[in-house]
Amino acid sequence: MMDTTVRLPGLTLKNPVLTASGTFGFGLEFEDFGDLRTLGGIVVKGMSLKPRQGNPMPRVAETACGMLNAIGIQNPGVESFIKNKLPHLPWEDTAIIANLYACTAEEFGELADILSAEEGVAALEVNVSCPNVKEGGAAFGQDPVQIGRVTEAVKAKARNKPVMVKLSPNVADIGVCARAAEAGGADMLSLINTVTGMAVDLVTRKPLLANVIGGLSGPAIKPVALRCVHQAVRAVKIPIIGLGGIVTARDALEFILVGAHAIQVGTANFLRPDAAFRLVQQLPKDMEIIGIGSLDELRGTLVLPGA
Amino acid sequence: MMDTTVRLPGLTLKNPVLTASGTFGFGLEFEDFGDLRTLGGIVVKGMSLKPRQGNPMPRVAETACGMLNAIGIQNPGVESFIKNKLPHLPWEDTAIIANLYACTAEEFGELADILSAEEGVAALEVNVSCPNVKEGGAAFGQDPVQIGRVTEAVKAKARNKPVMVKLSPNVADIGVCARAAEAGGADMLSLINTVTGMAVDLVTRKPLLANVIGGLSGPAIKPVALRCVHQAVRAVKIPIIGLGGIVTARDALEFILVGAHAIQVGTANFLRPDAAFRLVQQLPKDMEIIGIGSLDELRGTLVLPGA
Amino acid sequence: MKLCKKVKVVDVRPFGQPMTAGPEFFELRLENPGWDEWKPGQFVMLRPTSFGLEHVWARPFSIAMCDKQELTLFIQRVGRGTAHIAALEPGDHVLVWGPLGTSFVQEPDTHTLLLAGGVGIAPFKGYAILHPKRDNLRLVFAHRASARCYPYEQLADAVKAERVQEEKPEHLARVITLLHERISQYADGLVLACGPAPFLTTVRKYALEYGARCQLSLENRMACGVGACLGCVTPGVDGENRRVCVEGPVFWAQDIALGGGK
Amino acid sequence: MKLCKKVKVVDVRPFGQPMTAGPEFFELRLENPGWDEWKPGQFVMLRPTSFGLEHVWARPFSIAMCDKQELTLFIQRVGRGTAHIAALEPGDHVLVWGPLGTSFVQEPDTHTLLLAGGVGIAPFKGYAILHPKRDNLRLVFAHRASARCYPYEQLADAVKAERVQEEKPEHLARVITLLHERISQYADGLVLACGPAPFLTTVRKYALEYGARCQLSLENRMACGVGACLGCVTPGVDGENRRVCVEGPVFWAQDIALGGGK
Ligand SMILES: Cc1cc2nc3c(=O)[nH]c(=O)nc-3n(C[C@H](O)[C@H](O)[C@H](O)COP(=O)(O)OP(=O)(O)OC[C@H]3O[C@@H](n4cnc5c(N)ncnc54)[C@H](O)[C@@H]3O)c2cc1C
Ligand SMILES: Cc1cc2nc3c(=O)[nH]c(=O)nc-3n(C[C@H](O)[C@H](O)[C@H](O)COP(=O)(O)OP(=O)(O)OC[C@H]3O[C@@H](n4cnc5c(N)ncnc54)[C@H](O)[C@@H]3O)c2cc1C
Ligand SMILES: Cc1cc2nc3c(=O)[nH]c(=O)nc-3n(C[C@H](O)[C@H](O)[C@H](O)COP(=O)(O)O)c2cc1C
Ligand SMILES: Cc1cc2nc3c(=O)[nH]c(=O)nc-3n(C[C@H](O)[C@H](O)[C@H](O)COP(=O)(O)O)c2cc1C
Ligand code: FES
Ligand code: FES
Repeated sequence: MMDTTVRLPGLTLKNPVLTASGTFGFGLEFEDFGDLRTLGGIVVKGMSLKPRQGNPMPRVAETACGMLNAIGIQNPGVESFIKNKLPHLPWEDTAIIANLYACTAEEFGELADILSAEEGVAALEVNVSCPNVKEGGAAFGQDPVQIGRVTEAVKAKARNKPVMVKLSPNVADIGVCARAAEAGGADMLSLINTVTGMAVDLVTRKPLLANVIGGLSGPAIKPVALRCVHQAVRAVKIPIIGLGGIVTARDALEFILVGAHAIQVGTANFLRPDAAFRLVQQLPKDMEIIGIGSLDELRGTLVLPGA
Repeated sequence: MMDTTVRLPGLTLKNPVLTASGTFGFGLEFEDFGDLRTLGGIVVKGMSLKPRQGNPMPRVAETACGMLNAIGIQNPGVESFIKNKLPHLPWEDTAIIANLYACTAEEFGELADILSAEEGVAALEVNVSCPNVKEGGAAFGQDPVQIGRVTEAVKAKARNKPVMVKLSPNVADIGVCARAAEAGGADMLSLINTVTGMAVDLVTRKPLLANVIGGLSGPAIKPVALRCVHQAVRAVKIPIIGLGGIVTARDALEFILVGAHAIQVGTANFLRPDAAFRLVQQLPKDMEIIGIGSLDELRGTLVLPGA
Repeated sequence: MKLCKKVKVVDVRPFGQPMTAGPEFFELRLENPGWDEWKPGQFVMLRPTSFGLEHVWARPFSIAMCDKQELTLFIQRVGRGTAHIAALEPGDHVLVWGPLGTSFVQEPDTHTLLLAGGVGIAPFKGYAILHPKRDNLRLVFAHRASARCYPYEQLADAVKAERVQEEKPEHLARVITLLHERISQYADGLVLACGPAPFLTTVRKYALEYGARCQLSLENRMACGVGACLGCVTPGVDGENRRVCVEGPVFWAQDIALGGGK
Repeated sequence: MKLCKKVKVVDVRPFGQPMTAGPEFFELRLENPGWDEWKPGQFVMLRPTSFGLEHVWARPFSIAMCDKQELTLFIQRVGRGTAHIAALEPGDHVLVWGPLGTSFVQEPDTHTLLLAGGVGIAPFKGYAILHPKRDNLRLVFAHRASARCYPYEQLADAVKAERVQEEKPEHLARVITLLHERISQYADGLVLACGPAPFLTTVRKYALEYGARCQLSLENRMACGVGACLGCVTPGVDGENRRVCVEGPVFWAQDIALGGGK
């Protein structure tokens, strides 16, 4: 048997495959397509203190090997999540990770306080990087000082729950942001969030998103994501969870080769709704093909020239 | 007859289609595939004062809807360009634009001095954004202060030749960089250069580029490019030349809709060597289909929500 | 129970056009993916292998009909994605997940008006076939391309049907007039509509005006088709967004606020 | 004069395997793109329509043979790109540009040793056919898969030929021994080689050792194929990079410094 267990600070995953926030709903949407309990974890849709309707439509557009979204964190609010979603999730078997969205460090703290009290929540992921929403995320995610402050605010209220800070790639130096989160007390990092982008319709002469600018995701950004993970791994000591364009088990293993502890599957869930489940199935097979018996044998073993 | 003329400061193009530096050699490589004189212009391979062999191999890799390169500005040096390439180029019919690469503002000034003395050179494009070469480009392109200094140095020696500063997308705020170039005296801007990225080989456990990190180009980055052009158009008054992932005439028109004056065709030249020539042919046809008689009717007419 | 299955293409049959590759209007017949049940109005997400990584979304299509052997879709080629689908050949494989979303109500004894705009005729094929009292059905079909491009004749054989063609923008008025007239006759009946957004907006207006019970099937852009991405939403009259892929595509006209967004 | 042309697939013929779709080794026969001339050793860039935007590069292949009617390539499926090519069917269209690069010298009266590793046998088919004095040719073919997977028999019918299979890593020694022995016999002849990089490195070593005039055909990754991108270069002995697509793929062994890079 292939060992795919991943040990993270305060969090053990049966395998390194998480689903990415905003691409897997609250998990329940995918119950017909696979057994949620086979997943390493589920990062649920970003949530805020109050319900949000998100941005106006249209708010998704397909691009070459990718897509743009400007959903604007539509969500039923944290209370509704706890009441209506969490009880139905298999949290005893699979790590349920809450994704926190707020516009101030104080609100982030409040969210952390509420969510960390829940037995069913395994960890908190802090979305300081949502590029879609003008009033908040973008500014945080591109400013190391804010990243540090938000991380501290969440950690202060996170009780025993590990905190994972999700970084934006839309910065000149991801290493600086990674160090800011580490210094703020983050237990781990996840990266990358979407790359800022835009698409237009020649005929209507309008942007394809009502929000004009949105976040690019999917295979198109995998090279950007691998680069960011590579740089972050070298910048900090805390574990890193890699995402961005992962579709196959081989993609996932590439992130682990570069040094990631676990990975998240995002846009691939739209390519086919059983993508994450299939990736979990395929992973041990591909590990065997490349000749490794555990992820530790691969993690961070990237051979750099001259090394 | 469709009017595709583009009037830029000190530079009139018969059509808005330029070929992008590093993707069209010195133009002569493509003579068998089309008539160079039909192009609006040719931006030749980046050149430095001294010949450069560039980075070690391998230095290109294909990715989803794109590619990575870390050529490292291999070039025969500016003197060899002037002696061996320029005389063979149809510079009386098509704008030949020199792409300048250097590691200090002084060297940039020297290059500008040499190239601006050449009748056959129609304009200078300043590559402050090459992400491939550790010793220079990257630092410049991500620092507005350096962008300003380099622009000034080039302008000071550019004689009557217009100067176009090529911006990197690997920054938190492209508007700041655009303004820095404008303030430094740039006559126009071209954007975007490549997006920093990376790819690895699971079997060899090595990066696919010997340089580890390279620049992502091709359709994958078109949304990033459109977004940057959109933001730059709003940040400065000088004309903008858009590039990044353009393959078809419709792609080109999208950039013009967003506000670009002209465009460059890069990675598409690898999809097929007649890509730029075909784009020139197709452009008036697509202009007719979308119902415009000149590019001015389209340029910058993007309808923003609430406007 | 929704299923995600790789199934074989049985046939690609162009409508009203020579049997060439890449037709504009065609019927796509697939192996039945092994569904227990489905209802007219529901849809599938379809992904041909040739999408590769270039297209990260599957494409949504109404179920035209599904029996033990075959799932039938009726498709108009409009862009790159449907061009890939039009190029399919018997024996090729496609990925299909479904049946998805809500369906049209079936009230055998109620006089029911079916309003189809263009390819919006697709779900009404199965609706008519499976309806126990077809005499109670009446179809109005508004279309741009020649009627032969659509499965109109098949439906006209089964139910009372009439059609109106909008070849030029000037013809729009006669479409609207006909919709108005027919809906006014179904104030105590049921009005079911599927077609482009402006068509549905018109239907909704008259249905609300005459107090007809009315359902509309929406065609928003979809990324996931299963309620996860929140990319397909349409605002309800209460201001709350509804996911077209889960709470729709078939909505009661009075519940949703049409006209905003694209 | 190089041409970029859309041409029709005449046939996809698997070698030594059942006639299934997506074979691993196959001969691809295309319409002649209308070339004036070509020389063995030259190559083409090939791009099937199905690459769409997902693959931004065409793929380089040696010209196995080209006559008035047809251009023939011999291809091994190794990754996603060649998988698309293996799935081609007669009548499909592909984009081809060429003929590209340098060719093998032809000296009718010189004893010439052809050294082919795996699919590196491709250019030698045309070389042998077009050679005026086939008696002066001798082929050594080193291969991993069964010999039936390659056009070896065709060549063995035309010229003196022998082969050595490397089924397991342990067999490498016998390949090297045979190369050594044969090259040593051609010190005053011509040695032409095409195959994977380690194969060429070995050939180069012995050729230089025995002073044999020797040409090597390289297979670097290529983006443009026409000398523009500088992605395919190989360092010369003088430290200057040479573009494999223009100054190569066929180089004189003493001019290039093999062994560095991947
Ligand atoms: C529930 C549902 C049922 C549908 N049923 C059918 C059906 O039975 N038969 C059929 O032919 N089509 C149907 N459609 C529409 C079909 O999904 C789109 O035409 C298809 O996705 C377009 O893909 P494309 O890549 O060819 O077009 P693109 O290249 O993506 O776009 C081409 C043009 O079509 C528009 N477009 C893209 N997606 C949609 C969409 N989802 N709805 C409306 N316009 C769109 C774009 O804005 C653009 O103008 C349905 C859509 C939905 C949501
Ligand atoms: C001048 C020249 C002539 C060639 N002639 C032939 C020929 O006649 N028949 C034939 O089958 N192949 C030939 N090749 C090799 C062929 O081009 C590659 O096998 C092909 O491009 C791989 O594409 P892919 O997308 O299937 O592989 P990828 O998915 O891109 O890669 C799969 C594996 O193949 C390796 N690879 C990719 N490209 C190349 C390359 N250019 N050379 C060597 N390894 C590569 C990768 O590193 C990887 O390990 C030639 C190459 C060159 C440069
Ligand atoms: C439709 C959509 C909605 C998303 N919503 C969120 C969100 O609510 N919170 C968050 O942190 N990231 C969100 N993301 C970003 C993804 O979690 C992920 O970081 C990004 O898509 C890159 O991964 P991918 O390329 O695998 O999709 C969203 C992405 C998409 C496509
Ligand atoms: C192989 C290659 C070499 C390049 N060399 C240069 C260069 O020398 N100078 C420069 O300014 N940009 C260079 N670029 C960047 C392109 O000019 C262009 O900015 C980038 O590729 C984005 O456009 P595209 O997506 O259309 O290719 C190079 C790009 C590629 C792919
Ligand atoms: S398409 Fe994703 S929620 Fe409806
Ligand atoms: S492949 Fe581009 S220079 Fe050789």
